[in-house]
Amino acid sequence: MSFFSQPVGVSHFLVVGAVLFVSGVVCMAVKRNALGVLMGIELVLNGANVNFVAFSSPFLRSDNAYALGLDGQLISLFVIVLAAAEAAVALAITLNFYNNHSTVDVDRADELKG
Amino acid sequence: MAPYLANYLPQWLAYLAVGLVQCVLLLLIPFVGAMFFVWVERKVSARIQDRLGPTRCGGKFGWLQLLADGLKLITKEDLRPKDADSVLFLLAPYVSFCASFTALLALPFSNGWVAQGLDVGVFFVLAVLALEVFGVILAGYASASKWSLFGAMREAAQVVSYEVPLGLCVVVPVLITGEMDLVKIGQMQQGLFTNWLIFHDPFIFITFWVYFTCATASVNRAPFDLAEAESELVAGFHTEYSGFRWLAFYMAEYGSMFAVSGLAAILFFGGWNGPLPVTQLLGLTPEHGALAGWFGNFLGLLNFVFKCVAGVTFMIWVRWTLPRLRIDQVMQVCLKYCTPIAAVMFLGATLWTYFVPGGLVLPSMYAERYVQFSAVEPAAQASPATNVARPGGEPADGHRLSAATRLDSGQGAR
Amino acid sequence: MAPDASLPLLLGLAWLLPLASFALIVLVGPKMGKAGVLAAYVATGAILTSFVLSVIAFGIWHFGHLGYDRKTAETHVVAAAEDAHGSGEHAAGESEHAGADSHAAHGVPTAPPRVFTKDWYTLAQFGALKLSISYYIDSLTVLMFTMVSLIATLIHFYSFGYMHEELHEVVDHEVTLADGHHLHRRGRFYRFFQYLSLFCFSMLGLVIAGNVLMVFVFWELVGICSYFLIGFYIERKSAQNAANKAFIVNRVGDFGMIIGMMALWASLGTFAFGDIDGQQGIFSSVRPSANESQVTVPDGMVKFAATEHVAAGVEATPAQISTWRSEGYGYWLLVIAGVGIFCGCVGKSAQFPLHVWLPDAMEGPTPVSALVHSATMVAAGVYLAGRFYPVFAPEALLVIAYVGAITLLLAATIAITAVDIKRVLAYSTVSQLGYMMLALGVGGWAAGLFHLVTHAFFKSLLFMCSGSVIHAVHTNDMRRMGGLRHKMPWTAYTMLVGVLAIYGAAIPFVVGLSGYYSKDSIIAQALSFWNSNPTHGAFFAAAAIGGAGITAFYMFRLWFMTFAGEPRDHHAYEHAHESPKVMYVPLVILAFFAVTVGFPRLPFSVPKLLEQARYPGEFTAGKLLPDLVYPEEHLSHLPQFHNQAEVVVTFVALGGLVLAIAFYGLRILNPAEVKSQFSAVYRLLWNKWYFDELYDAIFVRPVLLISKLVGNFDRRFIDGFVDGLARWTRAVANFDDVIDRYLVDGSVNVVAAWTYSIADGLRGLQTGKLRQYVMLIVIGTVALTLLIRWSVAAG
Amino acid sequence: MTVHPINWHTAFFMLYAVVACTFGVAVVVSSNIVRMALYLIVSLGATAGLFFLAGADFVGAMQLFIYVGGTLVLLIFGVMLTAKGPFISMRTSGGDWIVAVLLSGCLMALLVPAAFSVASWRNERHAAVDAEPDDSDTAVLAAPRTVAAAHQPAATEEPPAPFIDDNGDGIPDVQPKTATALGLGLLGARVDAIDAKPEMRPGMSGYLLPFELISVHLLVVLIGAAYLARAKRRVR
Repeated sequence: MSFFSQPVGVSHFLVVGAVLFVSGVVCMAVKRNALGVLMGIELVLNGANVNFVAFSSPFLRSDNAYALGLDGQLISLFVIVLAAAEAAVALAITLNFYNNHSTVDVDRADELKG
Repeated sequence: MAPYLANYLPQWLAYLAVGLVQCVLLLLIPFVGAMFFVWVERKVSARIQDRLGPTRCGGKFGWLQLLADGLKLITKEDLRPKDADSVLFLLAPYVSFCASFTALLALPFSNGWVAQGLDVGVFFVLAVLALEVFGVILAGYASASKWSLFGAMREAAQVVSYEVPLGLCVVVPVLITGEMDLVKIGQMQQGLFTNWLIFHDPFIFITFWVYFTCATASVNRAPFDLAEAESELVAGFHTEYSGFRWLAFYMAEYGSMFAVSGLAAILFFGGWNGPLPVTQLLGLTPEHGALAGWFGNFLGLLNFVFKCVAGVTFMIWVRWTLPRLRIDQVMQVCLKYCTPIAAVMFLGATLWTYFVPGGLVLPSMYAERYVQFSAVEPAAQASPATNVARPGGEPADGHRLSAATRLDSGQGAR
Repeated sequence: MAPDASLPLLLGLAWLLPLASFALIVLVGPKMGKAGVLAAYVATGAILTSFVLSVIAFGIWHFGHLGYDRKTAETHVVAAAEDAHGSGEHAAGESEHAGADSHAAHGVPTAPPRVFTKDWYTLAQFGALKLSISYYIDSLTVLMFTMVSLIATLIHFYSFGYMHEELHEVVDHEVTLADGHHLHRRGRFYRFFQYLSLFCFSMLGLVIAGNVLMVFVFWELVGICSYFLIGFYIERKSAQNAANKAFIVNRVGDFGMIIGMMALWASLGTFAFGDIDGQQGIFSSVRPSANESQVTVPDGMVKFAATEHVAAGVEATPAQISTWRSEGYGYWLLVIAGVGIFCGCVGKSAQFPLHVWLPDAMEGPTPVSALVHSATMVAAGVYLAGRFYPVFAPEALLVIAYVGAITLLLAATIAITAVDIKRVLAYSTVSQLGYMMLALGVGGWAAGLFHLVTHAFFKSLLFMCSGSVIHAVHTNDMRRMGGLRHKMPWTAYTMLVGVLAIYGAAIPFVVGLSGYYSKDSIIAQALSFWNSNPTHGAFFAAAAIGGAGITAFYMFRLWFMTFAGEPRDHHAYEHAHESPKVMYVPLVILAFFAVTVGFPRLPFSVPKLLEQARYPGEFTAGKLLPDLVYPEEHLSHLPQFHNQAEVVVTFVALGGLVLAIAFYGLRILNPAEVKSQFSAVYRLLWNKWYFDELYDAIFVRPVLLISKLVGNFDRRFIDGFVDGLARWTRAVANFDDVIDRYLVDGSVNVVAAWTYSIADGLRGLQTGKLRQYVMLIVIGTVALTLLIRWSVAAG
Repeated sequence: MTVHPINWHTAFFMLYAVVACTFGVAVVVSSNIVRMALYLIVSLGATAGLFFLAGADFVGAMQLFIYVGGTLVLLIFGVMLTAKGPFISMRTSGGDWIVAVLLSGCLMALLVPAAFSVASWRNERHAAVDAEPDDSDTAVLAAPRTVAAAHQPAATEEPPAPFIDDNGDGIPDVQPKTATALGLGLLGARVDAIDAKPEMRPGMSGYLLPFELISVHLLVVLIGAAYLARAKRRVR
């Protein structure tokens, strides 16, 4: 019960961010489906966003004077918007890839290998 | 309400009870609302087509028909195709339903009567309403039927496209009021009906019609109901559904119709404020006692619900009047007409507010206003978001004020 | 529209239309109808429109100056009628005089302006140097425009007929190829008209130009047109040589002109003739109204000449300047400027000693000779001298007079022996140009320009007639002609009109042909000059009078040899025929003008117009030659000079005529006998005073010799040195090659091989597998973080 | 040991965090692309809840609206277009999995300790609360300062009071609303720092330029995406 009675801090958010980030990285690493890779990227960006928001929050740390403040939130906003843009382009690329190769397997996209 | 209850109950129980009551009240809208609107739709369509509509079931106007319908649906066999993705198939209707229900959370039904007042209410409602499409897509995919998939794909394309002009339209009232809090937007339109935003300037007047078109499309109603085009796609995304799951989709649809109508009412038609400030004239305001305030708010609620029902009825009227568009025409309406018009209206409203006296505030002036506002009216800044989680009783007013003032200075020091 | 707006518009349009025609023909000439025949219509239409516009401008000018001019003229006519010598001739002369007076009275506010000048467009302005397209329109400009465009129009029509051979494949019998065949080439009909259009544009531009620089540009443009047209039959060696000769000889003259321009600009800082927008032009600088428009050395020239008296950075005071001016500073510069500009005129107008190109220029088609080398371009030299008249100091005028007189005699004598019909006319042209220069040089400004106009008409008539003859008999040699008047009466009798005009036929004191009036006024002015300058005047008067006689002789010699007597070459005679209508109608029109253009009694007679353009002010005595005094031109109308001139010129010309009839008409005297008796003189004249040989010996051969020497030096020493250097370089390069190949390339190759093998090894890492890359990034991140943490901990 | 009342903030954080992490991991584990997308939505939605908890309500709504609403609809769109039997699940070899999990385990092992490495990030005020249960806001700041303390201005006569927390639960009584401040920040006026430092005045530290850059970037990206994904007409 004492666990639930403690206030959460930046660290807790950071751990969630880390989990999401690492999930995303693993997702990128193991998914052969291009869309899966995309989702991994989304997870990674989201994990980063969690960190930004956590650092910006005025409630989560004892030395609040050093919080990022609104900058963190602004940056996370930009990240969100850029992620949307990135997703649009990535999807377009995937579609193109699919049109050309009839597959979305990223392992098949190795025409530039050494 | 919850802090008040917490004086008598354990804190968590108080919050839980209040939350439950609010949820139940809100659930009435999709449940009862859906049944009522089905009945309305039948009657209206019948009148439009020079018929009588349901007359047999239940005495006057066949009003028991809606109960009979509901009963029939609940007792129907719950079918599931063999090849369906079972989890998603089961989940999909509830995703849609939850989305449409959650949108109602941030909708103020009267002055301050909102389940969860949000600083960014407009935004929240739009965001959550957009999630409804997930259920549709999942249903379409999980049904393992090409009709369903076609319907879902159409719906996805349509909803995503229409979100652009819809967002642009919604921004216009937000621009004029400078607020995203639905309660505050409603409060600003108090008084005579000329205070309603739709009469603010010619641009927002046009914006309303664009908004309504886009809203109709985004809740997937005729003439934009491509996702369930019976003549081509059997029943679209819910071809394979029956019974209560099908009912969930139905309730989601009517719930979101109600939600977008409510949003329209607040953003353009004064929300809970009547055309004449009757409640103010009669003194039915909180200043004259809690009961008077409560009663005034109740009148407001009736007002608001009337406006929503009018909006939904209007949609029904449209459905039975206009033929269905082709999918390419749907996209054309969105991308070639609605979006440019909305953009131009946005520009026009911006210029109007800038040039007409009392218009738009420049960022720097806004900043000053913000600082003054936060110094003078700190209580207004209290975000209800934390109400749920806040234990303990409500502190004394004086304490709150001083605390807020210190908050301001504390921020300044940073 | 007021004349100051309408005249520039009309004349500008008239000027630019041929340019448009030229551009059009350049772009689409070969595609204009069959063999470009439409080009002729385009060019003719353009110049015809120019002519119409010029006539309108003429009318505007004339009526703008009418009341004013006629009133003063009438008073003088009345005065003249009351005079004891009140004959018609005198009235004409007095009207000239009246024009002069009227100009003196120009201060009257109602008087229309003598000149319109303004910038059309400023091309660039570099400090004080302003390059602009400007116009300078006075009655001379209007007159020249009308004259040039009229003659050009007629010649365009004439060329329709004359150049018709060029419409199809041409066999040039004068060009023999290496294989013994004659040259076959495509017709160049359109190109001829293209050049004519460009020429018209250039000539009109030269006339309308408002500053020296623009004059120079169009000067060169007419030069290049002349080059193109002389070299029209470019395959003929003689045409090539003639074109080159014309161009190079003109360069010599232009060199002088550039010197003159530089002298003017460096000291005055402007190129403009008149005062434009308050900026003082050349004319008003040299002939300031403050000094009663007398020749005055401008302040700029004085300062320029007296630089050594002025300390650096100090402005000379007006008092200093006037002191220096009275001491004669800058006068030399003024003389040099005048003589320099005149050098250009010498080149262009084929004056001695640069007259050698004009007879050779007869290689061009005859319409070209008529238009370019008699009526307009060569006249441009005289025109420019006349235009620049205010700037010439008395000494410069004396130079002009001498050059003109020498040219006059020289060319006239050569013409006596020439047998090529066009060359006779060419020498005649040179001689007449000499007349004009002489007139200008002895102070007869109006007389010289008057002769320029009349000469343009009768000389183009003569040339076109000769072209008609050549067209008929296909030879230039007069010894193969004779009796042609039976075959081609139109040509013969129009040419006779021309001959009479140049001869100056008249009933003295009553009426005469155009040449009579102009030549008469020149001789009168020469006599007047003789009267005031006994030193120089005798020669000029003698040259003018003698020239008239010689002219009469050789012109009738030409006519008789061509049209009279028995045909000498029956083959040519049989083939001869009258030219088509399109050719002889212009002849008739020109003949009409050759007769009438000189009439002084017309309300818009040429002398009156010229008087309107005369720059106000009087001549002063020369500073370097103090006894050189120029008489006022209207003094030449005094009976003592005028009557004398009329009588003398009539008799001298009659003498020439009688001699010609004796030799060639009645054949009382045998030319062959005279030839053998005066064989030395004959050879001298036959060989054109040996000028070509002289120039060959003085300029051409030394230049060839020097170039050969230099060439030898170049080949022996410089080439040898360079070759040696090259051989040495090659040896070094060979050595370098070895080093390069083994040392540098070797090392580079080794590096490349390393790079290749490393890259080959690393290639395995580039699997193209996205997921592996992600893993590598993760590895990198982890490793980097550990490294930093470790190093921080260690440090 | 006293039983402390449940800190509801923490409880909701736990709920959202567990949901976000679980579904995040589920995205990795699942092999069905549509399921993955669904899990991702849930994970992102839960993250939006975390944002609300952290006081970033606008960012949370934005996350819902754009990330969940926009991005994932696009994703599902893509899924639909390419959802044909063989592509729904593409197995990855076991070796890849092992390597990936090992490496990401390393990464995790780096990140988690790093998250707890700074004391002030842990928000351990309850220690003070434990010591003095009836504490007021002045004691809150007795929490240990490590790195941050070194950077504190020398004159610390007035310790910064970050927010008002009368009941010591780490939850502010008054939350500033962020939407207006964010909007003004995007327009170039930093109202949250308006009288802090002269150089933070409007126009000096706002995000107007990045905002415009992002807008243009978004436009370009949309055009580019439309170009890339356009239906190519076959040349006959």
